[in-house]
Amino acid sequence: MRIGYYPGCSLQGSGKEYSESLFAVAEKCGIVLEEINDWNCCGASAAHSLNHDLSVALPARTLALAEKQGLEQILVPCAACFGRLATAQQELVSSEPMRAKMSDYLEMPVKGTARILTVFEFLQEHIFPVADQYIVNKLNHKTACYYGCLLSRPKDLTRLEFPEDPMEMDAVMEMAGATPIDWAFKTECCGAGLSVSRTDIVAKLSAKIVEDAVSRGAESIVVACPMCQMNLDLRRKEINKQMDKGSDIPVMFITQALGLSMGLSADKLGLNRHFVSTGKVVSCVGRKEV
Amino acid sequence: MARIGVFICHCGENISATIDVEKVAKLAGKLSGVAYSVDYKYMCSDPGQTLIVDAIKEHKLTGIVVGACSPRMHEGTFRKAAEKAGINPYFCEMANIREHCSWVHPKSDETTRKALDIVRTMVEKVKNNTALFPIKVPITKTALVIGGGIAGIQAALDIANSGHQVIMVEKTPSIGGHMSQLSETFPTLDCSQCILTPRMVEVAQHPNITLHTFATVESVTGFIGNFEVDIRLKAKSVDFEKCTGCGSCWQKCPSKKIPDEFNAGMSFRTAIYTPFPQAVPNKPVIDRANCTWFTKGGKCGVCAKICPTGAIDYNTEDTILSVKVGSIVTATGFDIKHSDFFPEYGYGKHPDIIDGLQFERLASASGPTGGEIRRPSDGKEPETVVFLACAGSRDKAKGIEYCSKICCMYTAKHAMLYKHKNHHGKAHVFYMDIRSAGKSYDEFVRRAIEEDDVNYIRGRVSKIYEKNGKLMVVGVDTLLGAKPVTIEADMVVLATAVVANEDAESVAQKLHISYDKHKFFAEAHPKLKPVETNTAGITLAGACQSAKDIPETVAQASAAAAKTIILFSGSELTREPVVATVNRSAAPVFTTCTGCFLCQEVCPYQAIEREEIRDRAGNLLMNAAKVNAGLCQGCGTCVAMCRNKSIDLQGFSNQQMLSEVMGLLNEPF
Amino acid sequence: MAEPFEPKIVAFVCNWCTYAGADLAGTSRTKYETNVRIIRFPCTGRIDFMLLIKAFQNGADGIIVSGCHPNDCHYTSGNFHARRRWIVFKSMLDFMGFPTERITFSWVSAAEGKKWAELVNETTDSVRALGPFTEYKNLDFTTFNQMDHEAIAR
Amino acid sequence: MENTELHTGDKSLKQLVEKSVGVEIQTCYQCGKCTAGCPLNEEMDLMPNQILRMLQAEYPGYENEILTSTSIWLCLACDTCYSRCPQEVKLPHIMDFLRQESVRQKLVNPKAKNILRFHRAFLDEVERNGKLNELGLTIDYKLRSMDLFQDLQNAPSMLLKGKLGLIPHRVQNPDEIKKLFKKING
Amino acid sequence: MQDKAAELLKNGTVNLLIGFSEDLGKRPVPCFIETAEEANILVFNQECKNNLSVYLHKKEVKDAVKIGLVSNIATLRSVMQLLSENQLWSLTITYLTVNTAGALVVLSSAEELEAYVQANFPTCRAEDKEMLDKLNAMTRAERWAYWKDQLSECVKCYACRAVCPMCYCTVCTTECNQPQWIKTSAETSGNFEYHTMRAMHLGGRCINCGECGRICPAGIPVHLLTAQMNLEIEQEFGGKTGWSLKSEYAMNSFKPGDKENFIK
Repeated sequence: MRIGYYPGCSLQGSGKEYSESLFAVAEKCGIVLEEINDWNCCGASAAHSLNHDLSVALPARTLALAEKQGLEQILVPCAACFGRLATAQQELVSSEPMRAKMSDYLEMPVKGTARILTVFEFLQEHIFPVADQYIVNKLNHKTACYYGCLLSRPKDLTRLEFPEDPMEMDAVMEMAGATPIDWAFKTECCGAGLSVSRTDIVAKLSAKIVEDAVSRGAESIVVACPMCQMNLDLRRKEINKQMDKGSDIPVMFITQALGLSMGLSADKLGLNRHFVSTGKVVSCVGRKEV
Repeated sequence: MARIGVFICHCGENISATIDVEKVAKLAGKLSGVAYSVDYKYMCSDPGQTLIVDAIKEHKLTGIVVGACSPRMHEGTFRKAAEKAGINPYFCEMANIREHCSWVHPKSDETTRKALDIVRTMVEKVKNNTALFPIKVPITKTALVIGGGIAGIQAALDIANSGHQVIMVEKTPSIGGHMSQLSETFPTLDCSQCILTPRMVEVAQHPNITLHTFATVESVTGFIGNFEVDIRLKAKSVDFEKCTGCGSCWQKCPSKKIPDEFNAGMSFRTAIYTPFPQAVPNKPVIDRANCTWFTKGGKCGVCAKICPTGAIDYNTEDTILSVKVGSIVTATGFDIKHSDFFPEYGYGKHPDIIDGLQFERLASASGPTGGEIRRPSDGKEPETVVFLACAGSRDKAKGIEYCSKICCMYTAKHAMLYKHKNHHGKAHVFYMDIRSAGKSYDEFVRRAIEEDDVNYIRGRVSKIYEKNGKLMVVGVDTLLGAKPVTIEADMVVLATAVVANEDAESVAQKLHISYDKHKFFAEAHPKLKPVETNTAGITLAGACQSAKDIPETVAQASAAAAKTIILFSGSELTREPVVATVNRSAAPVFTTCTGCFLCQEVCPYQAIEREEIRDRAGNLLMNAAKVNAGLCQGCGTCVAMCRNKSIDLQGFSNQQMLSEVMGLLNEPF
Repeated sequence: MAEPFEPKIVAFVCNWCTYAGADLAGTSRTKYETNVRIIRFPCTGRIDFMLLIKAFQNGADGIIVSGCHPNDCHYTSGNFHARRRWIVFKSMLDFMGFPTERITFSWVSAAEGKKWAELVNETTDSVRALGPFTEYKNLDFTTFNQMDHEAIAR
Repeated sequence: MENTELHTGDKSLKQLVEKSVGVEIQTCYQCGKCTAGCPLNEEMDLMPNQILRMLQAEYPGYENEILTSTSIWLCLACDTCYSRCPQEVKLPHIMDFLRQESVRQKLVNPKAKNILRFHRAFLDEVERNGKLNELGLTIDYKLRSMDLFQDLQNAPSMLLKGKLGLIPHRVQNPDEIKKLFKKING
Repeated sequence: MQDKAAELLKNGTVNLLIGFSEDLGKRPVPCFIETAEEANILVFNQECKNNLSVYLHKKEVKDAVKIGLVSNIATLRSVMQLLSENQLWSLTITYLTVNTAGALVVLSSAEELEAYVQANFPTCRAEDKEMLDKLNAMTRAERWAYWKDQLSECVKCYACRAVCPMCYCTVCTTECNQPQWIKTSAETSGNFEYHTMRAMHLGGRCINCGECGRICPAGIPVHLLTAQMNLEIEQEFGGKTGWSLKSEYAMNSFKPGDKENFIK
């Protein structure tokens, strides 16, 4: 079964290492991802904040292209992009007028029937079955799996069994030999939407998250959203100002962690692109049990 | 040849003001089959009725039509009059020329003409009336009470004390229900068990009550006054005849780590057990699912060895007991949601987030902590306790839109009990509205707030999470301009929603009673028949119908008992003869019913049965529908369904209805 | 026509809701048109479609069928069965070319005296507007071509 | 939801919301759970449940107060409120609509201007290339917000770490996107 | 088929076999066979349109108890419907039919029957569909005129009823005279009454074999009435007639959500 791939803008920029590690892992497991030809930006929070139709039209174009390409399932790793595509899809599927309107805007037919995979579903269905034969290292350390908003809510889009206490990433990390901790801010919002315009707020929100993770003994934070990653990583200076004592806890993408456990090089996984060094985690490979 | 009498009433001015009653009476007299016609000022008055009685006798009338008010008003009155005159009361029909004519139309020929039409219509009907006789149904004067909670106990005692036999079925090993789990009761704070246990004992010792614990209802057939019930007596593995309840068996039983239902899972019990010390009967049963003997195939057997009277018998099996009863009181009670029902409160993973029943056990002297409020996780005395009202109730998103009714009161009680036991502790209550409409209920809540200094915060809680041993309760105070508040608590008590028992649906289906979308049993009428169900002879008591507190439950239980006692007051049960019948005739036809039984589906009362018609040799000749007059309520839906008119409805027969239509539309003059 | 046409309308109603509703209209002295005659059934479930045909055959110009609102049926489900019956009956008549607007279906509860009065007035007006129900009578008396012209003209 | 065709006319803000977002404002029973859980409740000038209450009450002046609030701009659409709301009120969608309405009626709160600027910069960048280029966006935004130094310290290191591409990504035919924007913005 | 029939009759699986034979006019006509020897007169081809299940109600047939029934798919469907209506309980029936591949199929139990029917379920007959569309396209007045024209020809010979396997009532409404529901005289209004009644009683039960229309001496397409009913009922409430062994009769069931846009 072909798997379509929608990188989204961040995965070509600030979130490069996410796509790098994703592809590295996929390749390792012999899985091919087909990028959607000429995809465009999903519009992110800007579009739905300012213009509803636009917030549907932008994802609709990408979905239309995917349909043209004959893709029946699309992996959308970026949480924000996923949110937008899934929301748009919901509107397209539920409303004939909306479909008509969009087809007219885009000057091409759009049904919005393709299945949109979260990174979790991708890992669950395509990596899990084959993973253990590739996993060579145990990432012996305590890790806090951070899901954020858009991968947990609303549950009719994200299809999580426990939206208030998801376990999908925890399972992956356990497979990678790490020890996921039980903590309270798994699904709290980091404020990414205001990352640039109200950095002060973002710092406050993110600080709470980092603080809770650290206070519970986590040695790394694992994420699946480029926004979350950028906030917790790039904004660490501001974040540390908000905490009594700062922290240098690294923030990795789930795919990077998985890659490490599969013995892929830090380079290949883009672990050097981080602002907060990921050395600690890399070094805990093969460390004895915690 | 029919001789019909027509009696037109003026009803003072009420009818005669707009209708020319003399004319109506005069013209009615000309109708074919009408032997006598007259108008009079007040037909329902004594002279009026005498007038009718005399006329019937004098003119040998075979039927009468009273042109007056609505049959819903005086049909009974005039049917009695007819009976008094010696004709079958069902030969009397009312022509409603007041509510449906004189009161709604101006004085005019049209109005008079309409009045005449109405009268003529009824004349045509009554010509086709037949003599009907009230249906007598014998009554088995034994009541079945399903459920041994306070509702069942109250109903059983009331019925038994009226001198009738009662069979009580309780699915757990002891009666007492949820009330036996409670510590104190609002609004008086008297100890629950102190007031309940005497009643439990009374039930056990009452000569008119047969108690079956550890038993369930298997099937119910029959109808009011004549139910046949199969009761499944679950295998107790203990011979109650021999057992003295000495208790050595459960002291010695090695499997001791079974979560204790009675203590809401906050302590452990053994595999052979009585639910609680004051259990009735106070004799143990073996919980086979958790007993080594049954799980590990014949290993252990300690209880059998230890038992001084040799009462243990591992080989007993479930048995079915068939009983005949005349009425059934359904008192199967309720359940509550547990903390794992709440994602935002941690899916129940925090031991110190507990539900109301668990708090009751903590506060109860017979509970796991001997009545001291200690938190389950580490046994410490909580310094700050947060109580959440409306936990799951009034929550459409969680599928429970309704108010659970008792939470406001027991939350106030809980806060109070906590403050009384931990004087220095702080109690907060998050609530949406305080619903304390009951005798000295609101005073009770005020007492919690004013005397016991409980902090009531109006707002819901969005999230609870654990942080360095504290529970962070993230809520809001909407009375402070929606101020977000986070309280660091040591324990959180959720006043979780009251819900129907998980087996409610199957119970309802066994009893053929209807239930709402939340699986609470449905009353026959929300206002005027709050105790009856749609199935005659089956009544409801307590929280199986809707969330109720103890006083309400007891009141309804007594009401259900009263309904039963009323039913048992006569030797037979008399019912309106307005019921469906399937025609029968002599061999070889027997009936025109073709036995397609498509009518069975439409009957809301399962009143249509299959009759096998056989010849002398016993060979099956045909299957035909047969109406059980005991169950039929006379809606007639089957009649309209029947393709070849083999079913008919007494009092509203095809002949009668068609004659009405014909009579109405064909004006003789 | 010299005087305005006054239609004959027969109302088939259930005893528990609509009949009681009509009683209420009476006790509250709500005035309405005189054209409707009520026939009382225990339940809408009891109303045989044949009776409706018979009524038209015997000169009714319009018919009202009314009972308890859904879920209010005194017998829990009689009105639900009736509803199905009417759905099918109505489309049946329609397929045969029968002017179904001469039948008005309604739910009138025991509390809706006012609704009953309005229902009667509305129905009377609409049937009055439709004119006398000649088609059925014509079945036996006029010749086809005549009939066709009339029909198509209408 | 087809708010682009919306004309205020004599409709109240409440009616507009209900029509365009398709939610029943009256279903909110003011339990405040949305506010309790909102990650930004400390920053907001009007609490989520207050906004709903004001919509319900429709007292004169409230519509302005809502549309000039900063709350509607601070909402991150993180869906915490909606996912926990006992009455299933789609607050985030309502917020979206209120933002758009506030722009339409030119009532945007000065304190929120930067947020609006950022959104605008973002969309312009998308309109230009069909894809977003963070460098372009950052510069564009800086120029609009005139807050030139915030964040700039990060840019070089981001470049170093290859997180900011200098050559902008584009869709094959940017005009196609421009056309789409034109159509929608009319 | 002849051999199989002979075998069944010989080994006593079947006492009476209802099938087709060719009359002199070379048209297949129903025939009743009691001995293996006669089996050679059996034929089965496209022309065998009759719905033989109607004979299952006849006393003589009932007395034979073990019946062999040569069936086209319509016949099988009506048997299904009859079973779901608790009829034919006294009979054990063996069904002989020919599948689309042209091979002989023998069904000896209700379950086999159900499986076969559901596997070979027919769609609404094309010619009927065509006529229905034509009628539904007309204005209502035109339809009224059409049916009036047609029904005025009806002489109340009740052939439509006699040939219908679903009309198994021992006493039909038309014979009910206490009260007299249906005008006995063959006036058009009475005919209208009769056919409305019949359509209402068969709607949701009729299996569209079209026998009633085929048999009508006046050539009235009465089968269209029930065909239309079935279409409406299927759309509105789902369920197919003659599909399942358990009753799925639309008219004795309901859904709280049934449409009521026509109710004030």
